[in-house]
Order: sequence, then C-alpha cells, then structure tokens
Amino acid sequence: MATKSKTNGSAPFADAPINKSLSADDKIALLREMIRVRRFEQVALTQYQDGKMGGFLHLYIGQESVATGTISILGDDDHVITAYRDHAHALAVGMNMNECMAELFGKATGCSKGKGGSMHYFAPDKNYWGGHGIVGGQTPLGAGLAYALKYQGKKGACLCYMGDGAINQGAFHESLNLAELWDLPVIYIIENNGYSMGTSQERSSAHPEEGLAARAKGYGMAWAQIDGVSLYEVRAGTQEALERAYNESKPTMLEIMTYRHKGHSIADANAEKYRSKEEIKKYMDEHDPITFWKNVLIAEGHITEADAKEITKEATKEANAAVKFADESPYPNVSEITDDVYWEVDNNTEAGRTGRHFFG
Amino acid sequence: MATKSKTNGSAPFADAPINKSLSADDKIALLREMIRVRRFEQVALTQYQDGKMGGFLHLYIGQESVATGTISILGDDDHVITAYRDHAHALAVGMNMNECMAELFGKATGCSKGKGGSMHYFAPDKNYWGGHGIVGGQTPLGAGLAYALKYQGKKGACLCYMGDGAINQGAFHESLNLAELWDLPVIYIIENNGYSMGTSQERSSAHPEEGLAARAKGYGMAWAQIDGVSLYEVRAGTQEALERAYNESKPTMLEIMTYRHKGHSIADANAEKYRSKEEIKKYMDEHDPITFWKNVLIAEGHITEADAKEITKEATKEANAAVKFADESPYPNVSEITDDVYWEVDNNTEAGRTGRHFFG
Amino acid sequence: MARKITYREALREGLDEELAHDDNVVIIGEEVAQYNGAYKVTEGLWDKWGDKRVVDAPISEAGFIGMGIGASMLGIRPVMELMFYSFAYVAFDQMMNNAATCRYMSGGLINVPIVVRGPANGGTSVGATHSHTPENIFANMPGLKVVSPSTAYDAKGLIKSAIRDNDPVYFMESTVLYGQEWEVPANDELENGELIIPIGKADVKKEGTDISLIAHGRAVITSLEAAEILAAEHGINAEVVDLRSIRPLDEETIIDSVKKTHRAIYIEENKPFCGVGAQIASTIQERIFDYLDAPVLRITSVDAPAFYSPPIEVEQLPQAKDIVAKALSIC
Amino acid sequence: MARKITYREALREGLDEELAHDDNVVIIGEEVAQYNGAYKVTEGLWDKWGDKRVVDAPISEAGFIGMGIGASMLGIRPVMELMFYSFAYVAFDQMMNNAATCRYMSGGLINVPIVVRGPANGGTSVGATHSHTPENIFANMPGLKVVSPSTAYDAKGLIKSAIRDNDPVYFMESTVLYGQEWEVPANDELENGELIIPIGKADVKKEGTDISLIAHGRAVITSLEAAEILAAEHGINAEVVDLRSIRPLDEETIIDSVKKTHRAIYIEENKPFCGVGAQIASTIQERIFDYLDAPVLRITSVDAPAFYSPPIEVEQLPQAKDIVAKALSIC
Ligand SMILES: Cc1ncc(C[n+]2csc(CCOP(=O)(O)OP(=O)(O)O)c2C)c(N)n1
Ligand SMILES: Cc1ncc(C[n+]2csc(CCOP(=O)(O)OP(=O)(O)O)c2C)c(N)n1
Ligand SMILES: [Mg+2]
Ligand SMILES: [Mg+2]
Repeated sequence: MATKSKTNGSAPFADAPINKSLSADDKIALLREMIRVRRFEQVALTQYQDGKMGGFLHLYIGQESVATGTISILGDDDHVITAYRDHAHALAVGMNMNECMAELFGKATGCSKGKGGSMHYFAPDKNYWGGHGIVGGQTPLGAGLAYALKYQGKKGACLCYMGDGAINQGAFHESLNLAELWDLPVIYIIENNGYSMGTSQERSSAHPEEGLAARAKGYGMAWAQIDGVSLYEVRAGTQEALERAYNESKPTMLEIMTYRHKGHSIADANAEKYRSKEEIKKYMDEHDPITFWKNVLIAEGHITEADAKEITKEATKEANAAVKFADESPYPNVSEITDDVYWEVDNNTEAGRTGRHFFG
Repeated sequence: MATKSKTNGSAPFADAPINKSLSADDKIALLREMIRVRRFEQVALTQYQDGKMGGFLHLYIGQESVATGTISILGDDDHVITAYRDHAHALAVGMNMNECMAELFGKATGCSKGKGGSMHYFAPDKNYWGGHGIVGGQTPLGAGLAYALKYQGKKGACLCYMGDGAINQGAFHESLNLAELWDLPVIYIIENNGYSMGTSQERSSAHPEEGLAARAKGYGMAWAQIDGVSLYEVRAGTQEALERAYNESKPTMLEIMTYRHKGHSIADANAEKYRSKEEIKKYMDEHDPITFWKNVLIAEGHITEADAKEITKEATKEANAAVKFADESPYPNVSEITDDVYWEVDNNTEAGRTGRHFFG
Repeated sequence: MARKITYREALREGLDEELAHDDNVVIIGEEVAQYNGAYKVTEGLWDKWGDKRVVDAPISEAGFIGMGIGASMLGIRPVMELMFYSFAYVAFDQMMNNAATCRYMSGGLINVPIVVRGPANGGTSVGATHSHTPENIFANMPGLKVVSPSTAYDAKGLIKSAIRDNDPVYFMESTVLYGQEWEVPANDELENGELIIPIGKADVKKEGTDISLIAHGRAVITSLEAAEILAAEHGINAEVVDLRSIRPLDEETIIDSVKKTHRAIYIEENKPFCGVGAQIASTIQERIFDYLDAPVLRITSVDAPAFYSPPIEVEQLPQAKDIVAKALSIC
Repeated sequence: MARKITYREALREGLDEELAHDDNVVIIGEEVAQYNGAYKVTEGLWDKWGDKRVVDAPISEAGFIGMGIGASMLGIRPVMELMFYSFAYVAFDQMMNNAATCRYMSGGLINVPIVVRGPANGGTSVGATHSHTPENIFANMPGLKVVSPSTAYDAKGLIKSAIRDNDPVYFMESTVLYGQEWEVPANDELENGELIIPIGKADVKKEGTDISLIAHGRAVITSLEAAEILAAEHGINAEVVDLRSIRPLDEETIIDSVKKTHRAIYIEENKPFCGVGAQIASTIQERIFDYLDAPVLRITSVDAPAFYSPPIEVEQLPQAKDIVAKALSIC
C-alpha cells in the first residue's frame, strides 16, 4: 500500500528528540491508542444504527493521529479542550470506553451521567474540559485554561482543538488576540479535514496562501502547518509549540492536515456528494494515519501484520464490552434533571438553600 | 509651524489623479468642510458643558481629514457607515448643522427626532447609515450594504469606519472573512488614533509589525496604511481602494493614522493621564490636519491666512445658528416614544394593525 | 380534500413562492444551498434558483446575519437560516441591537425587512447547547416580531407573511415537526391563489368550553393530544388556542377564550422563568381577574438545561399527561 | 450612626475586601485598571493590587468573558466588568452556554465561579444600544444567578457573596445609583467583621399593610418615593419589597407580603414583555389567588427601545407618579 512518505527506518521526523525517546513499546502503545479510538467509534456507529442513542454522532475516523499524537506528549499540567468531535481526545487523555459508550447511550454511568451525550464529554480529573457543541465556543475557554495555568505559576499549556470551519467564528478571533497580547500558553490546533459539514475550505475561509494557520500572522503569532498522517510529524510539531508555551509562555497556532472518512455526523447523507468517491478513497488508501503508523512500526521492525491484527482484535473486544456495560447500565432518574445545575444546591450549602433556584 | 511633510506645491500625493483634478475652489471647499466639522464640535462642546444635552459626546477634533477626505471622493452609489464618533461623517455626507445640533439637544427636529443622540446619527437619503454605539457592531452592516450594492448590480462601495480598538471584536473578523470570500465592495477604514479610551494600541491589539491594517493579510485581503494628516494622501489611498471595489468588487482594509486632540468623550477626565501632555501637544502642533491643509493651500497660493480666518468665522456663525435652531426647537412628545419601532405600525398597514405590538 | 404535505415541505413551498414573488428575496445560511439544508428545508431551491438567490454561508452567524441586516436596509429581503436557533446566541448583538433598534434610533428612517428562521426546540437529544428556545428573549425586545408555527398549514402561511413583512421577523420552527404532515391546500384551491396567514392573529385549534389550553409551537400539538384525553377520559371540553405569533400577540383571542372557559393553562417547551407563559398568565389575571375561577397555571420544560439522555429528555418536556393532570387540578 | 458611602464606594470596598480574601480573585475588564474604571468603581484597585489582580482587557467581551469562564473552571475567581451590561450581547453565547451549561453537561464535574458585573440600566441618555436591562433574559437560564442591588449597603454585601459563590453570578448595577449615598457600617462596627448579604433573600425596605410594591434595582428607590407620597397624600401604607436577587428568588417574602396586603404591583425598569414582573405576577396569582383583592399590576419602561432625548427618557422610565396612580387604581 502506498503511503505518502516512505516508511523506512528513517521516516521523516523520526529523529526529532520527542520521537527518538520512544521505546518500541511506546510506539506500539500509540498504535493501540489509535486503533482503540477507531474501533470504539466503529462499534458506536453500529449501535447508533441500532437505535441505541439519540442526537448526533460525529465520528473521528481518519483523524486519529491528531488527538493521539498531540496528547501523547502532554505532562501533568497540560490541559485539553475540544469541540463536539471529541471521542478520540477523551480516550487519549485516559477516559475509558465504558463511561464513553454509556454516555452515548444516555446512561447514568456515562462520563457526564447521560447529560452531555456524544458532543459533551468531560473529565476534569484528566485535565479534559470537553466536548463543546457551539462551533468556536470553546476557544475562549482554552485561553482561559491557559490563563489559569499562568496565573497559578504552573509550567503547562492548554491544547485547544477546533475544526477548519470554526476559524471564522468571532470568539476565536478574540481569543487569538488575547492569547498573543497576554502571552497565554495556549496551543490552538486546527484539525483541518478540509470540510465544515458540506462546505469545503475554499468556500468557507479566506486565508493566506500558506494555509489556515497563517492567519496567525495577523496577530504576530507563531504558527505551523503539519501533515497529520504521521504521528512523528504531529508529535514533533506539537512539541515545538509546547516548548514555546512552557519556556516563553507564548501561544501557537497549529494546522494539522487530516481527513474524515465518514460524513460530518451519522446524519450526514451527503458525505459522498460534496466529496468525490475518488477523493475519499484516496485519503483512505494513502493517508490513513493508522495504516501509516502500522507500516512505520513494521518497517522499524517492532511489529508484524499479525501483531496489528491482534491489537485490533483486543480493541474490538474492549469496545464490545463497553457496549455490554452501557446496555446493562441504568438510565438516569427523572429526579436527576435538576441535579448538577448549581454547585451550591448540589452541595447543600447555605447559599444553595437560600431562595428558590428552580421554577415551574 | 512645522508640518510632517513639506507643504510646498508638490506635497506628496498632490499628483495623484484624484487630487490633480481638484480645482482651487474644490480644495478650499475641503478646508471649509474640515473647519465646519471642528467648529460644530467645539460649539457642541460648550453646549454640553452648559448642560444642553445628555449622555456621551465623542469629539472628532484632530481626525477631520479622515471623514472629509474619504467621503469627498464618493459617488452616488457609495455608502457610508461608522461608529459613535460620527459627527464628521454626517456633515461630510451633507447633513446640515441644524439637524445634527438639534439631535444632540434631544429635539424633535434632530436628524433622528431626538431618539438617537450623538452616537446615532443617520441619513439614508444621503447614503449615511449611522452612527452605531456597539464597538464593531456596524462592521457586518457595512458588509451588508456592500452585499446589497453587488446584488443590485450597482458600481458602488461601502465605506465602513471603526476605531483601532474595534478591530478586536469578533463581528469584525467575521465580516472580513465574508467580504474577502464573497468579493464584497466594502472598504474597512480603521481610524487609528492610537487609543481605545485609555488603552493604547500596544495594550489592546496584537498585530503584525506593519500595523493594524496588515491583519488583512490573514484573509488575503488588500490593505494599506495611510498618513491621515494629509487630505492628499487620504484621498489618493481611498481612491485606490474604491477602484478595487468598483472594478474587481474586492474589499480593502485601510488604516488611517490620526489623533484625537480631546478625550475619548467629554466624560473622559483622564485624557491627559494615559497620554502625555507632550504627546498631545506634538500632535496638535505638528499633525493637525486642518493646519496642514491650510498650509498646503497657502503654499499652493489658493488662500491667505486671512481667508482661512474668514472660513472659520463663517463656520462659527453656522454652528451658533445651529445652537439657536436647536434651542428653539421643541422636544419630542412623550406620545412619540412608541413611534418608529415597527414600520408596519407606523405605516398603519394591515400587518401593523393586527395583534398587540406594544405591552405594559 | 386538500393534499397533505409535511411542515418541512410547507416551509419550502413558502420560500420558493417568495423567491418567485420578489427578486430581492435571498436565502442565506449554513448548508442551505449545495447541501440542501441541514434539515432539508431548502432542498432543491439552489438547483432551481442558483447561486445568487440561495447562498451557503461560512460558520459566522454574527457576520452573516449582521450582513443581512445591512443588506435589508438597502432593500434586499434576506431570509437567513440558523441551522439551530440556539446559534442565535453568537449573533445576539446583531439580532437584538442592529435589527431591532436601527429603525428607532434613526427616527424611523430605516427599516429592516429580514427574516431569521430555524428550529428552536428541544426534544432531539442534542444537549443543552443546541436546545435553546429563545422566543421569550427576542419577544422582550420592541422592534422585533417572533413567530412560531405549529402546523404545516401555519408554517406556509406565516413564512410568506414574515418575508413580506417590513420589520424583522424571527421565525422559530421545530425539528420535531419537520417530518409531520398536515393538510395544506394547493394554491389553485385557494381563492387568492396563495396561502397567507397574517402575523398577529391567534388560531383556535380546537373549540371548547371548560378550560383554555393556550400554547405556541409544538406545545400546541401536545395540547391537542391532552384535549382529546380530557374529552375522552374526563368529559372535559378544552379549548386549544395557538398563539401562532408571540409578538405581535393576539390578546383578544386569548381573553375571549378565557372569558368563556374561566380557566387557563399556558403550555410551552421553554424554561419557566420569565417565559411566554409568565407574560400570558400575568396578562390574563390583569385583564379579566373577575372571570377567573382558578389561577392561570403554566406548564414548561423542567427547569434545567436540556438533558441529553433520550428517555429523560422526553420527561423534561411537557407531555399530554402533564397537561391533563394540571387541567384536572383546576377543573 | 453608621458612616455613609456611595453605591460606587460600596462596590469598591467589596471588591477590595475580596481581592484580599482570596488570591484567586482577579478583576478583568475594559479600563478597570490604569484608567480606574469607566465609572470609577475600581478606582485605586490597580494601584493597590497591581497588574496580576486588576487587568485591563481589549474590547473583546466574548473573548475575555469566555476566557474568564475557562479560568474559573481551574479555580480562578474572575470578576469581570462589563462597562455597560448591554455589551453582554456580544458575549451572549459565552454567558448563556459556557457559563450556564458546562456544569450540567459534565454531570456536575465542573463549576464556574465567575462574576460578571456592570451597570444595567436606562436613564442616562445613552440611547437604545447602551440601555439594555437583561435581568429577565439571564434569569431565564437555569444555572445562572442574577443579582440587582438597590442600595450601597446591598451592593457591598451582595458583591461579596457573589464573588464567594461557586456558581456564575451576573451582577447588575445602576449608573444612576453609583453616586448616591447610603449608610454602610464599617467592618469594625459589624459582629462578623464584614458585611455579607446572602443571595436569594429579599429585603422588605419599608413595611406596610395596604399594598405591596415589589421591585428590583433602582425601581426600589422609585417605589420608596412612591410609598412616601402614598402615605403622605393618600393615607395608603405601602410595603416595599426589594428582591435583591432575581434568581434565586425569595418567593416566600413576596408571598408573605401580599398575603398581608392583598394587593401587589411589580415595578421594574425593564421592557414589559416577559419581564421579571410577568414572572412575579404569574407566581403570585398562582400561589395565593384567593388572597388577592385585585389583579397583580405591573409597571415597566414604556415599551420601546430607549429614547435618547433626556426629558423624554425620564418619561419612558417608571416614575413615582406612575406607581402612585396605579396603586390608587386598586386601593
Ligand atoms: C455557532 C455554530 N454554528 C453552527 C453549528 C453547526 N455545526 C456543527 S459542526 C459544523 C461544521 C464545523 O466544521 P469544522 O469546524 O470544520 O469541524 P469538523 O466538523 O470538520 O470537525 C456546523 C456548521 C454549531 N454547532 N455552532
Ligand atoms: C461592545 C462594546 N464594548 C465596549 C464599548 C465601550 N466603548 C465605547 S468606545 C470604546 C473605545 C473604542 O476605541 P476605538 O475603537 O479605538 O475608537 P475611538 O473611540 O478611538 O474612535 C469603548 C471601550 C462599546 N461601546 N461596545
Ligand atoms: Mg472540518
Ligand atoms: Mg481609537
């Protein structure tokens, strides 16, 4: 199978320090991570089709290297926030398949107790701040997480992800100015999969020839465009930005080129209309990040095809077990509708007991 | 008196076609225009201090060349919209001092019948669409006026003005992307007076070294920075943008460097705190656009100092007459509070008569 | 008998007819053209009318709605689609200030004939961010009109009036209703050759004598269900009043109904605090206090952000059983 | 006797004390630091607390309020100033979605201890765009708290509670009140050494027996004026109830008052449609219908965008004479 870059022992960016330090086991773990994400979503898709969940399901299939690669190099004081296409980031920060699948099923055992759904995963204990449904709406929050880190004197950064269509929202612009003006350690990561729903990049965004990330120039902000097919390149590019955040408390805008194999969401019946079959096939065949990385590992002699199959099998088992867990979990109680609205009420403080908080 | 550029017969940009075509009378008319604006405001200021009006009064003193110069080259299908610092644009499009002064006084004879006040002047019959109080809020409207012109097949442009502080509003960013993406004939004019209230440009805006207008590069949009002290340069720079709008239906971002002599508004007690007295004096002495232009006209042999004094005298007379007009005009009736809310109600159409429109 | 079409098709017909009726009508929104609309309301219109009249916008609601407001001041009649009405919140300043106040602040020199339409409802398990119901919020602002049709018939007649109206009209639909069918006469069955329903006129969807169930949007359908149960199981003859438009408001139809029934419940899918029901209850007791045999009651969503979990969200929204129970408490 | 200070000074004292009380408190807003605040509420705080604790922001309300929300999730306690509360409309999505729903959508894993404060009033001749009064709009959204103090005493006690509250609190002040003085005890005169007023507790500002004038914000002051006229000129003893906080709402104090007086008027400077008065009127008639001797009435601004002309804007807002006239109509 053809891959964009030759996958011999000296794959591009393999020699970047952040990659050189990887052991064979580390590299295999990264493959496993990406395969887990994909299998989780493929299984979720079948469950969606079986009517097990409501609302939207935005699949990340084809983009796995972005979440997996960028998050794989984070430390304890680094934080993550993203938009509604949020399953991969959730698994990458260490959330488990059970709580994620149960959330899709709207079960009480879901990571958000069934209140958030697919678009709204959260795990603050793992430095994961969602999962946000309003396009661009998370970008000021990302600046705010970085602001807090700086305020508290921590050497950390916030990775704030968004789609290529999100860059045209006003809130993002305001965030960029604040981030550069106030030296906030936030890294904005545009996951450029070429489309916002059915609208191609050319039809949604005016931008400099160098690409979307070059909009950063308007703010005097550092930026880079990264080929997302390769974990090596994703990790190396992100590491540079992280160091800028840690050492200079400066923001960066990264644009990671990627592709979604499926439609915008499961509801997208047009996925093969606004994109040609050939285009989709080309990306699936030649730019799939999992295939690419598998081939790197084979070429580097760490695994065989059989090992990869075994990893996939395990991931499938895990995803199926998550379905079982979700299936067997109870729905929330109707009485829980008014829980988790006010901290003061939930904690039965004096403030929470003073005055009427709920009406109707 | 020192001026930034030598004001001899070949002042820079004097040879630009749009300037070469000016007759002596035209040039004198431009001087008169700027002086009228200044005297209008100086007189309004005294009236404000006498308690004749409420709310804000944002003076344009020091910036006159921007509105006068840019608007002086517009044709019948060109439109104008600006922010709350809107008196100069109003007079430049041909509104008279009476209706403008009466509006400040909150009188029924005001251009907005006393409903808008200083920040909200309008004259759609003169292609003047306000006068807008929300920073940056007018920028999508400017794109919309241009959209309408294009939709209707007219060869016109919309000049949309804003302050240097306004460029950090989300709505402006969204407008820029739309304007460039859809080839809208809108010219965004940043009147860069160095400050948004008490905040200097360095404390409010991250931007490329070349200046604020260079943010346009992020959208692949044409841009230019213009020294606002000289009407010649303002007119020449604007003309280029207008031609781009007329001939290519493309937007431009202009940044016109200027300075306000007074505080942000009359309420600004800090005007000499966040700016040094020396800085203010330097701009008043060396960068005053009226003095500059007067010296150009004297150097070109069109007027004498005495002529300029005479023009000022006339403008003062006109402004004082406007005060008299405003003073003698009646206040609106209380019953008019609910006029001008709905077109259908005002025009007593069937839609306007159906259902209750007003409550309480 | 008149033909049946869906609420979605009714809207599409209305849009199509107005595109034909006035060259200045232009449809703008995310995915409205080439994609045929996220909810397929505009399906086929781009094919038929082309790039000038049906326009795909980038994800910039403040930008393109503000742009539409500006264009409308020069005589264009933009019909903007919000993919979800919840996204109005990123365009809120444009919609509350520029659309509503430019006429006023110019002393009547400007008018803003814009329509902003899209689904404003919960009940589709899309979570709190996508389930806002801002009809009370926009109706609070003088200068704006707010319309909320409950049937295909109303949707068609009202969207046409909204587009012809010379003031800003915020037109709130329901994704839950898009696929449902109602009788809607074809134009050649109509006397005037077209279906126009005036904004500001309520509609008594079912006559009754014992209690007035007053509602807007999908809650009207739920109220009709409840009225059937009340009649069949409890011998109570409920009248169902559909506001159709929230501002302007047809107070007279409401008052006439309650004068007759002496009892009223307002039903809406909105949150309770300062909802439309608060305004209506306050008005009824103020205007016809002495006609009331019981307080005016209200039914709303359970007061919390929208719950994702599908079976729980069903319980969060008003159901026929809730209406029945509340009606029984005062009948 | 306790010392007198202005509403502005009271707020400043509250902010200053909370800056001292918790290192995580940071004040952010346009011109709050070096300029000392557009309305001088924060005067001197930057001098005292420096760049880290008092921060000038660019004109990017969506950006910096959203940033504050994000920071608050990690334990910062940002107190954001809106120069006018009207500017909330450009930050509306951040304030309605991110502040209000992140806790819910995460099943309670997050809380957002942010305060957004600033003047929310008309009456200063700044025109329609600058005179919005969105207390009803924000109070509609579960997850948010809305507070509106009417005196210096309340302003100080409530801002301190707001900053210590672990939920988002939208704190709406009045430029008209900033310069007015009230008695506010110094801390050493107080038992606990500081002035804290709980959010969710209404305050009977004047006891009475004949009619309840219920209000929030500056309308409380107008109501007190009206109560004096009613007593002096008409022998009517009005009770004046100040909500202090709109959500949470102290319904019991309202209900107790109207149970006693049997008559109520809600007074507010907001627009009428779905205003706070609608909610209160609807609640009173629902809860104590049989205690009412007359319908609950409402007084609001005249229903139009804010009129610039100073003498006309005075007439657009509720005045004591309007309250007196309406009270007489039901007493
Ligand atoms: C403010 C807002 N407008 C519109 C939407 C509807 N919407 C959800 S995702 C999406 C496309 C976003 O595309 P992109 O940013 O490229 O992200 P991708 O889906 O490709 O990951 C749209 C229009 C929304 N959720 N929020
Ligand atoms: C959205 C919004 N935020 C804040 C304000 C308050 N405000 C009015 S003018 C101004 C400063 C604007 O500065 P700039 O854009 O440079 O224009 P200039 O006043 O210098 O002409 C501010 C903060 C406002 N009117 N609207
Ligand atoms: Mg995309
Ligand atoms: Mg400025």
